Amino acid sequence: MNEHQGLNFKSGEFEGPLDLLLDLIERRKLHINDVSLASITEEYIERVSARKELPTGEVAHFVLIASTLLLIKSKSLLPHLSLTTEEESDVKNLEERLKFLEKIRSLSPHLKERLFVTPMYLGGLKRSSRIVFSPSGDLSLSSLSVAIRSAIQSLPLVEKLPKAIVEKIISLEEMMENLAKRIEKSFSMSFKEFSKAHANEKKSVIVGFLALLELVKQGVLSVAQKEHFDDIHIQKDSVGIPEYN
Amino acid sequence: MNLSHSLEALLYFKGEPITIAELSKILKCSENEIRLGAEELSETLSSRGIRLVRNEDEISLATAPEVSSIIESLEKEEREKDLGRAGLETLAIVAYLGPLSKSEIEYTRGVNSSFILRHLLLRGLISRKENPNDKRGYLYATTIELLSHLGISSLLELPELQEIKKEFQEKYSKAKAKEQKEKESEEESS
Amino acid sequence: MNLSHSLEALLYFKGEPITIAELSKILKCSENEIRLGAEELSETLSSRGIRLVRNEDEISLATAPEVSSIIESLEKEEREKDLGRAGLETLAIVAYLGPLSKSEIEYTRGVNSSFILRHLLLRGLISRKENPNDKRGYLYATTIELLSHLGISSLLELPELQEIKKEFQEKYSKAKAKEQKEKESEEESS
Repeated sequence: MNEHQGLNFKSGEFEGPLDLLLDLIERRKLHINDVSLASITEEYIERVSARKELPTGEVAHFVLIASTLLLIKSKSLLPHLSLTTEEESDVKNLEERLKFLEKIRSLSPHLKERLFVTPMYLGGLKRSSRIVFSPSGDLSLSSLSVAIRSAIQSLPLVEKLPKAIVEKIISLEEMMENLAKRIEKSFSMSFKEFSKAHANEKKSVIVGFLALLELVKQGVLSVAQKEHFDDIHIQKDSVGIPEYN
Repeated sequence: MNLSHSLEALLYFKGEPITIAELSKILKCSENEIRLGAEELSETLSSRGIRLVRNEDEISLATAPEVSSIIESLEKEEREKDLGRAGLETLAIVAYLGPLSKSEIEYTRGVNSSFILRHLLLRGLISRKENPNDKRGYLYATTIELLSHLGISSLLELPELQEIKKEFQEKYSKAKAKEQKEKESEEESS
Repeated sequence: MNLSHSLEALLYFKGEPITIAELSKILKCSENEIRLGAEELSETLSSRGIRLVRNEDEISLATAPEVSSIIESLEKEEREKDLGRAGLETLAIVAYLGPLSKSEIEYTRGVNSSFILRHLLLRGLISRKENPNDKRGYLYATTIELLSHLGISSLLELPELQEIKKEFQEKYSKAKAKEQKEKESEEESS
């Protein structure tokens, strides 16, 4: 049994991926940095996988954050793995966004304490002056007809799948493939240092990939299975759920 | 908080004369105390933009006589200025889809519309009557003066009225359904 | 008649927020003079039953927070009070970092915020205006009503306001710009 289930994390307690991450970090009383992010990667992916009915557009946001987490995780296990400049800036951005949201969160209670407690009343609504019919220069049948059209236009739209998100998910699959290759390479380079004691951790990276792939599949597109991942699949049964502390 | 301050706030909020008897009830003190408080407030306000007006049994705030010309120019400005995008949009919604309640208008616009509705009321472009389905609320509709200004004798003569009503109904019900869904997913998480 | 007195009278008469731009037109003086007059009025009222509430482009009179319990008893409408965690978080973002666009809000929260923004707009806690840099989008900002609900006369009374605004602008703007570009290409295609 893995320890995370003991946290009794009710689904729906988090809002978006950043909120979920912050919750996980705060529950463990950790600071926001690459070490803490690496340590909650699996749990994050688990939580997201467990959430059955994420709105379509939201899945992508969760998955994108998951991919950055996986980078952090891989790097923490395989120091030889070199990240591209863009990947490094993704990691840095994620940390900064989390720190900022944490700050905003710390301010919300202050608003909550004050809101509606000792309000100041604007009043004056009764101080009505005389009603005098006074049309304006911009009032006409055609300006009204333009206005109603634009009002109807701006009613909340029926959901459409954002194309850019779909594209991101596709490129995410490529990114994972790519990363998997680099990890393998990095393993062979650092084989001696990477003793048996770390074998379990290697598996956890693989499980992370599998879980992430699962997310992608649940998501916007049904991602075509690639040979590369087939190999990993075979190992799935022997791996099990990793322990992380 | 001192009594004259409470009096000032109450009179401001009400925006109309209040009797000494009523004030004594609200502020839980004697009528004599109210009179003394009013005396004090009157002195504080003696050289300000608003003044205290008293008669035998009621008091009220009012703008200072020196500023009456400015108040007039405010009224004039308010009556002559363009309705602007928000004003036209609200008026069009009332004309094409009315009579509507405030919350229906706000739902359609997606923003709080208290001030803009009040403005349209004061300009005589819309009027309101009690909502038969909700005693505390009102229904807003266009005025006859507006129609004649637009040169039409009935709302039926608004351009494309039927198409717009129909299009609105379709989009409105879809939007409502979608919002319900979003609301559930976002609330679930709050 | 001094400017702060005229402002007081106009605001009393109108009984709702007036924009600095409109005041400058009515009183025939610069917006800067209006702001200085508002400053003076705010000081005069600082220990009175009514106060001045200000944000970036509007000012209004309101009853002092110290008398809120007395006024509350006169108010007929029941106010909906609960906002929920997502609502408060979004409100904090708009109050501290506004005016800002929807994509900036969503970038900060990391989650779609359409429904929650609509909810805050309908309650009049935030406002939106056209974004001068993006005709299709809006900028979201706090309203005078929000300040009045919080019982504060100006956003400057919020703790750490300046520091947090600064931090957001400096440290965050690069990442934000990048994400926003992506976001925009998404919106275009939706």
